[in-house]
Amino acid sequence: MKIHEYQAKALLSQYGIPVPSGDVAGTPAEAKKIAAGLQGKVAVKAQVYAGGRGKAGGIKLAANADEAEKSASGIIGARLVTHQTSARGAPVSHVLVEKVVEVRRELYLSIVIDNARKMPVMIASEAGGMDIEEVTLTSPEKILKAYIDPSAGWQDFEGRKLAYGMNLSAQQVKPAVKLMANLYKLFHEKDCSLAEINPLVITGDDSIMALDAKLNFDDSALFRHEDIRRLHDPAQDDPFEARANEMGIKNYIKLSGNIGCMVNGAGLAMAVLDLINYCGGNAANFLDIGTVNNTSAVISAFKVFTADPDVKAILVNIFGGMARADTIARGIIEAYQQIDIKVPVVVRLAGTNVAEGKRLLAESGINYIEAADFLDAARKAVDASKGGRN
Amino acid sequence: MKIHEYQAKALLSQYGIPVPSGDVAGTPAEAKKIAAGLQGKVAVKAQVYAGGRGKAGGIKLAANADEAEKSASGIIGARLVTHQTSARGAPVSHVLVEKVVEVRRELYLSIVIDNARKMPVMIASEAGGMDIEEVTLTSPEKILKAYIDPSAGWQDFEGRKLAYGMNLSAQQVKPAVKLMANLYKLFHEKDCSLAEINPLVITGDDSIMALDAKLNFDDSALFRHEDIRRLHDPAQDDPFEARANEMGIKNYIKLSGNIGCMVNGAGLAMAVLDLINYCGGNAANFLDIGTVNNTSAVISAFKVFTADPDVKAILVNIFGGMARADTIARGIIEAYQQIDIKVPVVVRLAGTNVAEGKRLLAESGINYIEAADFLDAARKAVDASKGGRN
Amino acid sequence: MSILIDEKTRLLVQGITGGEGSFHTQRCIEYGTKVVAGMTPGKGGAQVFGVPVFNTVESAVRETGANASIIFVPPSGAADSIMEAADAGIPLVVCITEGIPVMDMISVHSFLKGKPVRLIGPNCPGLISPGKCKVGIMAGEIHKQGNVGVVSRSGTLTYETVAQLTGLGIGQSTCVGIGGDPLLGTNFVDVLKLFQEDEETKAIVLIGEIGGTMEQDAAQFIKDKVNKLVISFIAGASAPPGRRMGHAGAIISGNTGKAQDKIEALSAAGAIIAPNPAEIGKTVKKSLKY
Amino acid sequence: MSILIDEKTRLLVQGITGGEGSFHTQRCIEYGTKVVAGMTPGKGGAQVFGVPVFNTVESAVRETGANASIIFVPPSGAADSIMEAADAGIPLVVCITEGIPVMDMISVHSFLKGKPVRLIGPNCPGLISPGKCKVGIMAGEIHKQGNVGVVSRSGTLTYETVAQLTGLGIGQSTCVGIGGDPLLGTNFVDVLKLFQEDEETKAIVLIGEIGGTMEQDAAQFIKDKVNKLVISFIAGASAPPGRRMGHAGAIISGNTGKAQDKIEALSAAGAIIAPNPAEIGKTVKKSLKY
Repeated sequence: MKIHEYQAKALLSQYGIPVPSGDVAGTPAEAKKIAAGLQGKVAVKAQVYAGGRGKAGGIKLAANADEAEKSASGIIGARLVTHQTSARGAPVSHVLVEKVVEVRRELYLSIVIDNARKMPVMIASEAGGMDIEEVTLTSPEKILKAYIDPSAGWQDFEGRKLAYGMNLSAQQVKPAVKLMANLYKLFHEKDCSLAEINPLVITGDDSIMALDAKLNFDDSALFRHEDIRRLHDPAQDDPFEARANEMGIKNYIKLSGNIGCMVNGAGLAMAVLDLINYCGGNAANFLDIGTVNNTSAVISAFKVFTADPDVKAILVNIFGGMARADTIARGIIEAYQQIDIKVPVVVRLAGTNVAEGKRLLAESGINYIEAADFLDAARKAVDASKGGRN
Repeated sequence: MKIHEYQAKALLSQYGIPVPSGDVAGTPAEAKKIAAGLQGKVAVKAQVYAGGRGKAGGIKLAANADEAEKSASGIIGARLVTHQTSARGAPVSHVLVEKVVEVRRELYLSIVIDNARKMPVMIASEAGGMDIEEVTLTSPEKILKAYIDPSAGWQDFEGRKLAYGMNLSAQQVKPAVKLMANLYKLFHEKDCSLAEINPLVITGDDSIMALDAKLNFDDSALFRHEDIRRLHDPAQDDPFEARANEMGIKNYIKLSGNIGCMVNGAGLAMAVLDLINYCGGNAANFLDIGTVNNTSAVISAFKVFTADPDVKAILVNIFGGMARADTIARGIIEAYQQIDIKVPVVVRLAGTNVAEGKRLLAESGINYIEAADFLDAARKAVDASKGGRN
Repeated sequence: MSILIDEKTRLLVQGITGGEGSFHTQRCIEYGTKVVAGMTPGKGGAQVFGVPVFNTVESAVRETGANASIIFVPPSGAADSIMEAADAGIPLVVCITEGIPVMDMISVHSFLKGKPVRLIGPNCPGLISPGKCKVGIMAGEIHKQGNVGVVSRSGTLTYETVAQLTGLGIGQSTCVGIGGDPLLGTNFVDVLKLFQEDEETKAIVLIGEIGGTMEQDAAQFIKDKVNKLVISFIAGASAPPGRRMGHAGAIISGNTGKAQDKIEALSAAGAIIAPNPAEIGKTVKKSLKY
Repeated sequence: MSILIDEKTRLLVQGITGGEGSFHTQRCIEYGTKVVAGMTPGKGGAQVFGVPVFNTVESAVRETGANASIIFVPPSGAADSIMEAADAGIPLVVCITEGIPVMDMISVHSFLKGKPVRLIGPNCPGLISPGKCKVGIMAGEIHKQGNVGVVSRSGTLTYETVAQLTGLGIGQSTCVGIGGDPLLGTNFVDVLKLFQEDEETKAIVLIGEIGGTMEQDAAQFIKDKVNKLVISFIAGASAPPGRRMGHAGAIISGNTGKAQDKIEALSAAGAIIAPNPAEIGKTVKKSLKY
């Protein structure tokens, strides 16, 4: 789960990590008031989840409160298109108004999980302020890593290694090491999946500060962080995905094709996209229905499909394991009863309780297309999406 | 470092572990007031560091506030002699007045460090309320252990193992597991060396509660626990040891003999006791002067010796390593200048900077007895303690 | 032979009294697996389909000699359950649970280090040695005893693959679903090693997917150590980059996670690549004829 | 030969700019030890007795090829320093620091597990291979090169023992002070094993003390694996039970920590017991004549 920059900075601050003075504003008037309180030059920053705001005009500098108000009124309420958003862009409802600090050096600091080593790794670089993946490719020697061994937790020597490695001065090292310890504490206690400060800056008065910050959280751990879960801003989600999410479909991703796909299991769902592609068609979505124990998830998926004007055909491909084919069949039948389904529906069931599932569908009288196997299902769905039937 | 029961219970409470209602009283009047507030039967418990209070008359039951006052007046201000104290007993300045709870079962729970495995171990037993070392000998099958692997920290499965192992009922298991997790949190966060709840009781209303509690702390970690350090009650210390402590001599233990010993290193200090014993004498103390970098510790040690009427001779045995023989020599000379030393002093110096140390002593003109080697030092000290000189 | 599980496997089901736990306990028993014990704290003394339930893994192992465990415990308690099984000395622990917090799994891996235990999963379908033993949630009837080993990151895509194989008359020695999470107990290389050592296994099917570099590691191992036929399919070639596709492991990070890179690495290592997911079985059949 | 350290040892001093650190750096250099680097955060670039100082152990190792480390860092930072040395790949770490919190040492041992590093100490005097190398705080001049190995829990009692040996003309192969703390990196058995394997070492002096069961473990090992002469003394026979005598390790807990039990175990294992601490050297001399 992602959160906004202003929320991330509030969390950093709570963990003792210095951030620029500032506050979030929902209206130009609020932005003006905050800017007035800060005095001097401020930055007005659009609050969207997507990166690349600077180049897209989402960050404006303002010399005084009036300019800040003007900048805010140009940003709040608009949609911001960056290289990370869709062409529609992301809606901006808030701006962060921050005092501009004098920047002497721009560094990079982040924590992620190293899957191979099975431990968190802190990444630091002198080349802050730029795209870190770029730095990884062009100047790999500038990327420093410190692994955090869970058997002993964070140790200051790791911080010193990174701090001296970034060529910090003697008096900058201690606050930097302290900041790193605090960032790891936040990462660990809040179950982050990414904690990134880019740039981490050395200011004109030689102090260290997080100028921009990004925190992502482990979705699987949100059950123990109600405070974090509440920070989510659904306006930043894709509207289709948000709707699916609201309806309890967690693993739904909108794609550009026209075949609505309902599959169980992420690997099989990806394979279905591959097979549709192989058969000359295009999927309208990725949807892993997961382990369904009742029919409501199936009905929800059909509601998502029918609400999507792009969807010209629906492909249901279920190989029962934890999910049971008979439950899926019941869900399809109920969906037909509850929703006006205008597009052809290809159904392929296999695995756990498949005989019962097929029997239910056959006896239900609904107008579905039965597929014999995996390839048959994809072919029939691609045909149907091209108007081969209906 | 040890603390009183009432302080231990306050810490347990702070960590969410239930303890009986009650409060500490410094006067009989206070005890009466607390008892009145608690209503019903109360226990009046002498607050001393030593164990064995019950049998020694340090715990009285009182049916009402007036009885509590009477019991308290019999305890406060007296000295309590138990099998763990010296014959003089321990002074009692406070009593803990607690509501008596109905006890259904008495269990045992503690955490210590297992030195061989290098991790904390939680020990639980159904046989609570008695001397656990006794249980270890007579019913070892009733001693359950759960090791707390530092690589993952406390895990509830360990708690369940102990809880079911103690034959707790289904509804008692969850609160017991929670209590164990909390006790480990306290142990870990406060750098305990021992956390013991004996007995841990199941009350009449089926809840779980710490009826008595003992917390010891790692002296080496007190530098990061000012709150704990402040809890120490110097009145509970041996007066000689307390005086030595105040003067900066940390490793001083009063013994029953008459030769004051100043040695560097615990092993050598023990060996000196052994050698004095071997030569037919008895040491008045164990004293590891440790690594001395200035003369003040040496002077303090001499002050401790001269204040002890038992000391009939002094033996200084230093093998310089971290401690340097010349510093010790300077300390002895200064001690002679500052203090009226009436007993013979045997000095044996060796190791780092020994030549300089011997020269200083020889040229100082002080009246000391030089020993050629270790055995010679012990023999001369034993002789001197028997009036062989002076 | 087969790998990891067979007729000598004595299974403990952790979370046996839950819905999924009891459902799959029955399925495993029906398949022929010796389910000797169940464990759910507070349900000790009960029975589920004739299987005695214990309060702790330790007591279950002591009383029944269980030597493998399958975990159906909800995400918040699953890490604790894995550690409990390892602490009790169970050498094979299969964790079905999906959605365990990453930090919990980091603790688990730190705890397991140096202990004589193999973890399969989490977020996996388990494993099956057809005709001998099933420790997982796959439909047993789609399998057929034989000598093709199957290893996969995906659950349902494995079923699909196995169904294709069985449909073509090709039996399996053991099918192992290693799971879709980023932090796995057992990876491709671990299983390839076992298949290579297993005399019964004549060919290996490896089903990978986008994200991570586990398939590249597998390719290196195949090149260096495997002299058996390997047939492979990598799911997600048509997935748009940068999006999370269900499996936490399936994020393309940098260049290394792309399907094409994985396919090229495996192909260069001598593996035969199936053209599409519907023809994995067919590719195996053709390859076995050589 | 000798064990653990010799002419090839390249020593790093952690905490070199402190009082004790710089004092003993000079003493080690004077003795002939190759002190190649020092480390104190913030003092990188300085020199101490001609030894270059670095900000991190990693950079010190990279620049100087240090292969052993001695730690003079105050207790609050000592655990971090041990881990830093291990992380930088130093195979031998000697921690002199006394008074490290037990919880910190638990973290250290957990961190070191499985890493290719030997920790000596903490709260120890270090070790010396007379005539070759000194990595410790003992007075070098009391030692004499030879073939008696010395291992001890006590610092100054070791000096006493060594002085007795040297006074009687008996030289030492290596003298190892394993330290007085309850949680030690290296124990008696570890060192006995090395002495047993070392051809130069003909006899072993083992100085134990009350508390714990390390001497009993040593006795068992001597019985099973050591065919060299072992002479032993256990300090604390006259100590009153239940009192802490300086060393955190020296608490008699239960029956197992008593001097008499240790003496009996060692004696039963074939070790020769010195009658008193002033005659350890004499006992060795007499024993060597057999």
